[in-house]
Amino acid sequence: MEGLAKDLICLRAAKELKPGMYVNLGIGLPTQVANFTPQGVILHSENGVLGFGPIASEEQMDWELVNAGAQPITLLPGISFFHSIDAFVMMRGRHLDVAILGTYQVSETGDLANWRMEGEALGAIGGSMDLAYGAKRIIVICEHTDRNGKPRIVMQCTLPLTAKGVVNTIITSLCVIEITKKGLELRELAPGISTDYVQQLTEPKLIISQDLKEMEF
Amino acid sequence: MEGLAKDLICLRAAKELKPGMYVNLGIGLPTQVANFTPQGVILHSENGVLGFGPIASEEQMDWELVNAGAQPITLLPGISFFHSIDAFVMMRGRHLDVAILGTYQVSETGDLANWRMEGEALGAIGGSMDLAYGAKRIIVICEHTDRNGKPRIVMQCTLPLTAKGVVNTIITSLCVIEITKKGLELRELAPGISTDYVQQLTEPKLIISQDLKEMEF
Amino acid sequence: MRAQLDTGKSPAVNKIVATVSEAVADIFDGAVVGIGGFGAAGTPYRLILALAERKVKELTVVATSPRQFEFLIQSGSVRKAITPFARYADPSVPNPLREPYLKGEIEVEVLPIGNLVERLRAAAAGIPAFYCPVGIDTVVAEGKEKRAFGEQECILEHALPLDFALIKGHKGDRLGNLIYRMTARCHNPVMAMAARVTIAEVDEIIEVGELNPEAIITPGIFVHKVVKAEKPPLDWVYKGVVQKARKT
Amino acid sequence: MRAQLDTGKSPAVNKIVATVSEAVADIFDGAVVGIGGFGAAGTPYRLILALAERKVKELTVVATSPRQFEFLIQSGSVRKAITPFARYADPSVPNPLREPYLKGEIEVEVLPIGNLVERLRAAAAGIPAFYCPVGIDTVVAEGKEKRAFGEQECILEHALPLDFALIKGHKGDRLGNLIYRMTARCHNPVMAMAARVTIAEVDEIIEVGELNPEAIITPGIFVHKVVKAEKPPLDWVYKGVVQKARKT
Repeated sequence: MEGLAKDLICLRAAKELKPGMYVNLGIGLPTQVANFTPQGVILHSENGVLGFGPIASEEQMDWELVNAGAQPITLLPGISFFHSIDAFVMMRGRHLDVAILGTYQVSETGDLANWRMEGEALGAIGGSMDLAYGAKRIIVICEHTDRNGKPRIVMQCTLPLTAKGVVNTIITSLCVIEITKKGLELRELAPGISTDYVQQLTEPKLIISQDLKEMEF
Repeated sequence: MEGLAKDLICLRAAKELKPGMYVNLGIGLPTQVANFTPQGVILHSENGVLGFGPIASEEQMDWELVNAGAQPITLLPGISFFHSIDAFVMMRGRHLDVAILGTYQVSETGDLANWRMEGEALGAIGGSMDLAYGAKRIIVICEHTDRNGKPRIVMQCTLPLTAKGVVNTIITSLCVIEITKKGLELRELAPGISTDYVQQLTEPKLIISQDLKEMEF
Repeated sequence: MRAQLDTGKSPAVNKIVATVSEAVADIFDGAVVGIGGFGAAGTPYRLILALAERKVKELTVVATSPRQFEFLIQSGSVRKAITPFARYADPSVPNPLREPYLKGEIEVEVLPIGNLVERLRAAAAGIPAFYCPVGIDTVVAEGKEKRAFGEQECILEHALPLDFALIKGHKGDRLGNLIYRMTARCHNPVMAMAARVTIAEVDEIIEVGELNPEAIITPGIFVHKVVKAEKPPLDWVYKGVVQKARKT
Repeated sequence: MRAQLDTGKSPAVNKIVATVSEAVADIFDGAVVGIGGFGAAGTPYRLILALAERKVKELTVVATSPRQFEFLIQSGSVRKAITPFARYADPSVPNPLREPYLKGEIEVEVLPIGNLVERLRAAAAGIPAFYCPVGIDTVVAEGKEKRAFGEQECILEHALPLDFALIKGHKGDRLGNLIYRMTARCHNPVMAMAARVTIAEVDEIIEVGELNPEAIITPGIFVHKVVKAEKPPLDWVYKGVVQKARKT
C-alpha cells in the first residue's frame, strides 16, 4: 500500500501536541510518538509516570523505568512517579489534554474498537477504555487499512467497542480526518495521495474540507 | 462528682491498647490517651499521620506537626505522612483496630451522639462518623455524667446521632461497661465507687458482670 | 523532519505567578472554591486573604472548618459553606458561622470529613456518585437515596467538583510539582485533584528537577498556578481566632 | 501508674518473615489473590513462584496481565482471572490463558484497568459500589446496572476485596513501611490497600526510621508481611515469556 511510513504517521501526530499539554500515548504505534513530541509536551503513562522522555536506548534501559507498553523510557527533569490509583485519576477525570491511540476500527461517528482483534478469544482492554472516555481529545493513528487491505474506517465497527463516539481526529498513513457532527471531514492528504484513493479505502463517504491540503511535517 | 480524674480515664483506656494495634484517638479527651499508650501501639490521626508520639512539649512544638485536634505532636521512628484521602481510607475501610472517642451521649444499644451539643445551632461532625463506622472496635471515654449531672449513658440518644449501634466499650470516670447483645454489662468499678451509685447515674438497667472487679491501671 | 528531542531538557512550562493577588484574580462570583488545610497546618492563609480583599460574592466554600474561610465570611463573600466542622473544633472559640447561618445569610452543609474527601476524589476521578455507609442513620442521610449492599445500609453520595482550589504547599516548581511538610499535607492534594483551576501558595519555589521524583506528592498536572508567599505569623496559627490575627 | 512512653522509641512490631515460602504459607484454596506489577516492573516474581510451588487450588487471581500469574496457571492453581490484559500486551507472545479459557478450565473477566483499580480502591475505602462511565456501550457493561448522571450514562461497579495481595517493594522496614522504585510502584500500593493480608517482597530491608516519612508510599498499616527476595533474572524481565525464564 502507498502512504506514509509508521514514523511519519507518528511525526504528523506529534504536530498536534503543543507545549504544556498533558498527553498519553497508547500502547503500540502511539508510544513511538514519544520520539517526536515537541519540547514542553508532558507525557503520561498509565503505569504511573508523568513527564518522561523518549524511548530509552539499549544503554539507558532500566527495567523499572518503562511505559505502559513495557518499553524502557528515559528521565526528564520534573518527572514524577505515582501509583496506578492516581495514574487513572489523571486519565478518567479529564485531566489529560490528548490521548493518541492505535485502533483496529473506527466508525463514522467516532466509535472506537481497539482492544480485541478479529478472531481473538480474549483480548486486552488495558487502559484503552479509560483513555477513550477520560481524555479531552482522542486522536487515533493507524495504517489506513488493516493487514488484509480492508478499511479500518468503517460505517459501523464490527469488532467489540472500546467506547462510543469518542474519537476526534484520525491520522493514518494516507490522510488526516476530523470527525465532525456532519461526518468525516478529510483535511489533509499524505504526499502523492489522492482524494479518490482515500475514499476507495474508506467505508463512509468523506466530506472534503474546503481547506484540504497536503500534510506537513 | 466522685470518680476518676480525666488522666486516669485515659490511663485506663490506654490499657485496652496492645502493641501492634493501629489506633485513632478522637478529638477532645481521647487525644490525651497518646500520653499513656504502651510502646508498640501505632497512632493514626485523620489529618494524615501514622505512628506519632505523645503530645509535644512547648519546646518541641511545630505547627505543621499536629493531630486532628490541632495539638502539636511528636515524631517517632517509622512515622509516615499521607494525604487525607489515604487517611480516611484507613478509617473507613476497617484498617484501624480501635478508635477511642469522646461523647455527649451513648445509648443502651451502642448508638453514639458526639458531634452536636445540646442547644448548638451547627456542630462538628469532623471525622467522628468515619471512625464510628470504620474502626473495628469503638471505645467511648467520658465523664459518667454531663456538666449538668445528667447521665450520658441513656436509653435513647436525644442528641443527633453519629452512628447507630457501633459502640463496644464505655470507659467513664466511674466504671467500665461492655455493650453486649443482652445489654450494658458493668465489668469494672473505679476505686471507691459502688454498683448502686453507677446505676443511679445511668439510665439503662445495668447487667452486673459475674467477674465485676475494681479498675486497675 | 525535526530532530529528535534533546533529552535532559525540562518542559518549557511556567505556572509561577508573581503575587497572591494575581493568583486569585480569575476567581469569579458564585464560584465553588475548595480550601486546603486541617487546623492551621496546610491552610493557604495568604491566598485566602488575597481572595477576601477582592470581595467576590456568593462563593460556595469547601473546607475543613471556619478557620479556612473566616476571612471570607468577614468580607461577605460566602453564600454557602460545605464543611465537616461547622464551628471551630474547640467549641469555646466563637463560631463565625453561627450568626450568618441563623440569619439565613450563609447556607451550611455539615458532613463527615471522609464523605467530603471521597466526594472530592470522585470528582477528580470521573466518578459521578458512590455508595457509602458513613452517615446512615444520621442527619447526613436526610434526603439522600439509600441502598443496602449485603447487610450494609448505604447512602448515595455525589461527586463535588471545584471551580478553584486554594492550597498550601511547602516547595513547588514551575511545572506545578509540589511537596508538603508533615501534617500540612492533609486536604491539599485532594483539593488540587478536584479543581478545574488549582492555585498553590508555597514556602519556596525551586528549580525543576530538584524534587525527588519518587516523593512528589502532587504532580504538576493537578496544579495551574504557583505563588511564593510568606508564612503566616505564628499567632494566626496558635491563637485559633483569626480576628485577632488580622491585627498583626 | 505507668510512666509516660519514652519518646524516640519505635514500635515493637516485626512483620519480617524469613523466606518467601513462609510468607505465602497461609494462602488457602479458593482465595482471592491480587498481584502487583505492570509489565515486569513491580511484579513480585519470587512470591508468585513460591505460591505456585505450594500448588494451592481454585484461586481467583487479580492482576494486570498473565505475566503476573503464568506460573500459577502452570501449577493449576487458577480458577478465575480478573485482568485487563487477558493476554500479553504484545499479541505475538503466546497467551497462556487462551487454552484453559477455551476449555472452560479458567474463567476470565476482562475489564478496564481503571475500573479494576477503582474497584480495589473502593474495597480499601469502605465503598461497596460506585458509578462510572468507563465501559458503557461495551462488553464491560453487559449484565451491569446502568444509570445516567446528567448526560453521562454509567455502570455500577462493585468493590473488589482481596484475601491476599502479593506485592513488590523496593525497600521496606519491619513496620511494613514501603517505598518503590520508579514505575515498579504501579499497582502495588492499591493491591496492598485492598487486601486483608498483604505480603511484600522487597529488594532490601532497612531499619525503622531510615525511610523519609514524607516519602513512604505504602504506610505499614497496609502491609502484614515483609520478605527480602532476590531480584528476578533479567531474562525473565526482558523476554516477556515466562516459560523460558523458568529454565534459568
